[in-house]
Amino acid sequence: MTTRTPLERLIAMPEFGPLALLLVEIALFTAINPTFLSPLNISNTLTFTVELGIIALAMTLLMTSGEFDLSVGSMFGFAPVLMWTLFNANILPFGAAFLVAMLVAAAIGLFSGLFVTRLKIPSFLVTLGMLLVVRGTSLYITDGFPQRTWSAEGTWLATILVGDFYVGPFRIYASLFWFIGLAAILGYVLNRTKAGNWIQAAGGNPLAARARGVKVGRVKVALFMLTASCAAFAGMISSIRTSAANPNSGTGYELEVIAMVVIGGTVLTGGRGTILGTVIGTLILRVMRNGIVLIGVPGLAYNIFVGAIILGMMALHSWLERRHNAGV
Amino acid sequence: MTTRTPLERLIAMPEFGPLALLLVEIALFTAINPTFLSPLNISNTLTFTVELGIIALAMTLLMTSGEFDLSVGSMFGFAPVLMWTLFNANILPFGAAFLVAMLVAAAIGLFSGLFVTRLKIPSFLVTLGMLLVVRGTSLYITDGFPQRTWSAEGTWLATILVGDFYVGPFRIYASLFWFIGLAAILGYVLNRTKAGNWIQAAGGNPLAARARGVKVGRVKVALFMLTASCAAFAGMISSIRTSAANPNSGTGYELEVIAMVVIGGTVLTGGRGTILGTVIGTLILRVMRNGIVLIGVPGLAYNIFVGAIILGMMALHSWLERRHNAGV
Amino acid sequence: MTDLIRMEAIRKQYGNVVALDGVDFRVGEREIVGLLGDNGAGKSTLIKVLSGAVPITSGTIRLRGKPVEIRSTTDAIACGIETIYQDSSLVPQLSIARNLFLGREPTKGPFGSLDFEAMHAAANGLLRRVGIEKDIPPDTPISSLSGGERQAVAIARAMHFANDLIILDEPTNNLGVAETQGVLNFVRSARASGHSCIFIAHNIHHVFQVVDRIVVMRRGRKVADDIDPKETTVEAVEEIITGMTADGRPVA
Amino acid sequence: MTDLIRMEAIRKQYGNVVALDGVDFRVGEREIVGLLGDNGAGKSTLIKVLSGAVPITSGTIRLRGKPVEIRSTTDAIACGIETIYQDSSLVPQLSIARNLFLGREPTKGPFGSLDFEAMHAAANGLLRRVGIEKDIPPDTPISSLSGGERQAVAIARAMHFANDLIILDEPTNNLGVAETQGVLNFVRSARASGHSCIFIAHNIHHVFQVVDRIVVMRRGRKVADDIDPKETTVEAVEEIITGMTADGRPVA
Amino acid sequence: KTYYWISHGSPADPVWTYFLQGAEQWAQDTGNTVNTSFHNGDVASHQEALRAAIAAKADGIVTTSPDPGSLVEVAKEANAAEIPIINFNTPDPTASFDAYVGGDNVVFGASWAQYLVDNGLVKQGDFVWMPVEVPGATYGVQEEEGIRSVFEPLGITWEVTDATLDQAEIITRMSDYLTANREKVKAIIGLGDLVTGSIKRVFDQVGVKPGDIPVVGWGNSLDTTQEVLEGYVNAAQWQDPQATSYVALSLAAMEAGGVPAGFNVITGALYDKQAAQIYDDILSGK
Ligand SMILES: Nc1ncnc2c1ncn2[C@@H]1O[C@H](COP(=O)(O)OP(=O)(O)OP(=O)(O)O)[C@@H](O)[C@H]1O
Ligand SMILES: Nc1ncnc2c1ncn2[C@@H]1O[C@H](COP(=O)(O)OP(=O)(O)OP(=O)(O)O)[C@@H](O)[C@H]1O
Ligand SMILES: [Mg+2]
Ligand SMILES: [Mg+2]
Repeated sequence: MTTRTPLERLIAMPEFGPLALLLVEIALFTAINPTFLSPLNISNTLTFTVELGIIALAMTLLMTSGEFDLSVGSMFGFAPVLMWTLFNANILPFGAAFLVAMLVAAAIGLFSGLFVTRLKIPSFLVTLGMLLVVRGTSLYITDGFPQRTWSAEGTWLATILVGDFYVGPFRIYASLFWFIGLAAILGYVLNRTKAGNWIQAAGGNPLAARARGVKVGRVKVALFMLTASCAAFAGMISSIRTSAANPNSGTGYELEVIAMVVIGGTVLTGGRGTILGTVIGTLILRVMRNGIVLIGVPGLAYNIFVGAIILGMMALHSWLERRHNAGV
Repeated sequence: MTTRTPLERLIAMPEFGPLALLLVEIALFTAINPTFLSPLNISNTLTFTVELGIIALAMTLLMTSGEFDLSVGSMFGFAPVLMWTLFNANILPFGAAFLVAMLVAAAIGLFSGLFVTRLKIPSFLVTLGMLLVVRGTSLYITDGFPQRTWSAEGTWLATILVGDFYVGPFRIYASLFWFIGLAAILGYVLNRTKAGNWIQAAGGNPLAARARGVKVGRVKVALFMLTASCAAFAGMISSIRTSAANPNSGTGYELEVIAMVVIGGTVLTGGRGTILGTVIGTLILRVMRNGIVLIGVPGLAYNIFVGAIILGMMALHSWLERRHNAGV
Repeated sequence: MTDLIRMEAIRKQYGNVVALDGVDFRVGEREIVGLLGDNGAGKSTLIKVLSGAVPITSGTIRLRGKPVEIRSTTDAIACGIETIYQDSSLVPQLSIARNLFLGREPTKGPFGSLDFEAMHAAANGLLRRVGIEKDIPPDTPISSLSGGERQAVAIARAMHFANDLIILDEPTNNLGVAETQGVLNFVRSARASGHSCIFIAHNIHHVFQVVDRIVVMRRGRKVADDIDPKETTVEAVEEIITGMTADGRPVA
Repeated sequence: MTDLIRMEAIRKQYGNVVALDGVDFRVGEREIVGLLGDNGAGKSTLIKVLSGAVPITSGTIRLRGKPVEIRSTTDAIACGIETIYQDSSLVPQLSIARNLFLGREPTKGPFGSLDFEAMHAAANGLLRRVGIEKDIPPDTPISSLSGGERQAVAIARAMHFANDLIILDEPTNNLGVAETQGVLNFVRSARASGHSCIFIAHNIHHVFQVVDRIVVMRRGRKVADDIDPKETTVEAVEEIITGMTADGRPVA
Repeated sequence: KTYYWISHGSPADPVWTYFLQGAEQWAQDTGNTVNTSFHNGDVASHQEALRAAIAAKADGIVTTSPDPGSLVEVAKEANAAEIPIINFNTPDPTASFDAYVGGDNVVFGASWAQYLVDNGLVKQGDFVWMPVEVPGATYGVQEEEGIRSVFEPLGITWEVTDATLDQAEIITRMSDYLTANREKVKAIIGLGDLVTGSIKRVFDQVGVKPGDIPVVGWGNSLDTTQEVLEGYVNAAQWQDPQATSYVALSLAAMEAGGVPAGFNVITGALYDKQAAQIYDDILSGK
């Protein structure tokens, strides 16, 4: 075994492919429209990116353990609706309403998790059912009306969650720190703790893990709860920031979030996951959407470009992988 | 090994669980609202059911081989748009336009298949990208406008595809026969032919299959083409029947179709598939949607009920399975 | 002295297939029992019952005389039973060190961080103890090991976490000469340090080298027990296994 | 007479790991070659190269003197090479009969229907030929077979589709007494009917019973060739494998 | 010059293609660049697009409002950057837009309900069915508000149901609902173009003759103009979609040229059988 230079080690990392893709993408968009790298645009892109990113981080752990959750999008819409309903109806103060929404989300995650692990129903069906129930509930409790959101600004909770300030020309929201913090914690958990080892084992070979006394079911249930909570959290910060609580928000996020995780290198069938990869995957997808608007693609062709870029990047990725495997 | 009575053999079949669910469901709905079993309602329900069912049948084979296709919904919307555009612009006669749309769909399936098998990119990403490209393309070529569809009625092709007639009080569309025929053929292929053996092996243990000279890649590519073609075919029949060609049709069908296949008993990760199960799964989901409206659930609570019934039925299913395993 | 484990009238059906048909089986304290039998005899099923991997249809299990219910691997571990299965019990994506300590990871620091130094040091020592001479870095994923190297990792794990009862289902499969000696030495030392062991193997020579008592199964039944390897020959046992009585007639 | 297969200077790297380091290897017509070596020696890698499962880094392969490129299993099958891998080469969800005929299914009728009758009849015969005595219905899925029964199915398949060169990677693992004899008999009969064979096993006794020539590998290199089992002892070969020269010093 | 046209609508909703057409025609007529984007009611991505436009120093922005109150901040940012920002299609008086162009959904809703009442098509105690494409979307919610103001005092009840944006699914669900509630439903208000445009197909499938159940609702599609002409639909709402986009962009351009826009432009008309031909001609490009 020869020792490697740092560059070689970088190239050998599984996250190298996605990282290269991200850089290529940024370079391309900047070449076409230099506004792309303006502080305003960077701040703007980051804002929503980190909200989706928070869900993607939790989903990374869940997918590593061999399951996934299709209900995150509807949870993203449901939690803020619940919070604002409780608050607007004067049932609870703001902080308590926030807490209750988080608890309800965790309870729903618990329910999905138990369904999957105890009844042995594929997570596809359980979370698809849950998607419909949760989305339906937000519609039903609001009667379809968006909730009013005027009175959050300035409360200490709102400041902690989405307060914004300027760092030089960059407008930074507090949510960025939540994202970075969560990425650091979950990355640490996945790679360097006992829990992380159990998560990977649960996804890699559940029978073997169980035979070693790993509580595979409990690990998965906990991750379902984490994912649901993170989706609710992301939904609420997004709602406070955009001052909107619409029962429809978050529609379709499930596929986008899973795509972020998979592009980052986490395996769809479990056993291998990377938080760093997910951070990069999240950036790849959101930067792409921002860039497409910025370079002025016609509105109706938007989806064609998003799709074609995903396909193109995956082809590039596969080519990088192959070169890399052949090269060593 | 003791011999079994026919009843025991029926109960031991993997399709018994879904079948029992379907019967329970029908009994419940009929008890609440007897209109449920009226000829008008049965005819209505079957009409759209078989259109989705045609996609689910092809998807069953694809999923048995270990892959899936998220782009079927957008293909369902794209094919009729293409057909009517070619026809309305007087570029091609009706039959030829139909044929061209089928060929284009097959070509797109070929492309997805090659991407998945040659570049080794997960089918989730490839077909998600394809979903966006295909949907975007239908929007782009039509500029978002629905295509006009008035002039199909009465042509021989339209009659073959969606002609309707009455059998007693039942209004039957030709598409029902296409569905039955396809189910018979694909069931035969999957269970009783060499190709079926290859499909199951490709999903069960691709390495072992390849080592035996099974062209795993080619099998999968062929199934991607079949699935795309069936989605296009279903889209075109649906479009002729409803005289509408909206670039938006088919949105979200991918999850519903996969759910039909999974409820029927086909394994999400490949290796085991059942056409009979898919037929039952298709009926379960569509009958449920019809029944919910019929028993008079509040309009906005629709999704709650769909989701809750999916979850409830899965719980019942898991209970049946367990009893069944314990009982023998 | 009560036995460590006593299984009575164990019956296990898979659908219509009777895999175990009223088997009595016991393991004493500090005893190495060899479990032999042809393919499909029910050996793996019997030990899977004991390790909580499959539920029994009927029968009772006693641990040191007290009836116990073993419904899951967690129960088995609580009873002090440690198993190496015939089919893979490793997670291919994880490294050697992570597999070795799976479920019993050493941690350090306030945040429950894995103690990689301790894990890697222990891994190196263990691999050498099983007989692996090559230097394999402990962070190598299992998926890039050879068949025998994988088996060696599984054995090393059982060695390290030696429990009251260690079950080895065909542990010497895939193993080379040195590694096989490593396993046999380990079984001997296990007894010396107070453990019991069930040893399954088709290579009767290996069995004869280490066990105190041989039990033979055939088609889901126990056909011989209390065979002392010191008082019989490999050939005699082979005859029992293949179902030919000493005088050359088929048994069944 | 030219050799059936001649591999020259084969080199295979996995990342930084050199699994094969310039190996020359040949198999004559109607020859049974025993390939021995400790765990991780490179035996499986060598035969995977031959069966198209892994690409080589460098080296040449000749088939009856003509250079061939084996890039995929399809190429290998076209060259007449049939392999039973050490790790599972069966599809667990499929029945025994379907696995036996996978890739070469007999069909009948105008619609290419599988000929289940023929498949089941052949399956029954084959299982008996490998030494399985129990009646296992040929439509039993592989996933409900015992470890040894699975191995027996894999062997039975190789027997049935015997090709120019049959590669067996540790075929006797997991097998009971009768089944092992079935495999050894099969190898002998393969030579009689004109096939060649590469036989890998850690049980040197099995190897000695059937092969014409023994090749020994160690750490990715060939360390001995042309050993005639009739002119040496098991112990002598074991010494070569474990890397101790006859006079007791380590080699490397 | 570069203008941004940002819609919370869905490109799949046919009425939005007419809006888009207006924007494209304006771009052609004036030679300016118009960057268009659709956001499917997703507030976060809508805001992101607006901020991207501000970042790109657009010469002017025209935007719909995805939710009341959701664009207050962004509008201020545009004001601060001195970029003209015109609101169209869905008004939001709480945000500091420079002007509004479009209809008033509350008024539309009220006028449908009033039409049914005035023409004696519904009376006290009746039940009205209101299928909507996207429940919870602002337009439907505001229309329901208007309808409520007329029906509630009269004791007329109603139900909103989810029809989705998918043609085949719309027809299936509406047929199911009508089969189950044929007796109960005294009138239908289609809260969306796809829904109203599917009435003929649904009636044909369930066996309801044109006119048996009175229908009013949105009418910005050829399907609906035809239905009005054939008597399936009694009256339908026209929104002037192309004109709305065109005028909104013109206002933005006017402001960019230094003339402030200090007024709103209200569009829309309810048409019946007599007037339907005009709109049919517009829609078929005659
Ligand atoms: N999951 C299962 N479903 C149905 N039958 C099974 C299952 N597992 C094992 N069997 C059957 O039970 C019998 C005993 O299997 P078992 O694995 O215990 O044998 P074994 O003695 O370990 O054999 P080997 O030496 O080949 O490993 C076999 O006939 C096998 O076919
Ligand atoms: N996919 C892989 N990636 C990296 N290294 C590998 C891979 N496969 C095998 N190796 C390494 O190559 C070497 C040779 O492995 P090989 O499987 O050929 O050994 P073997 O002689 O068959 O051993 P055994 O008798 O244990 O089966 C081993 O050191 C192994 O760790
Ligand atoms: Mg066994
Ligand atoms: Mg090997």
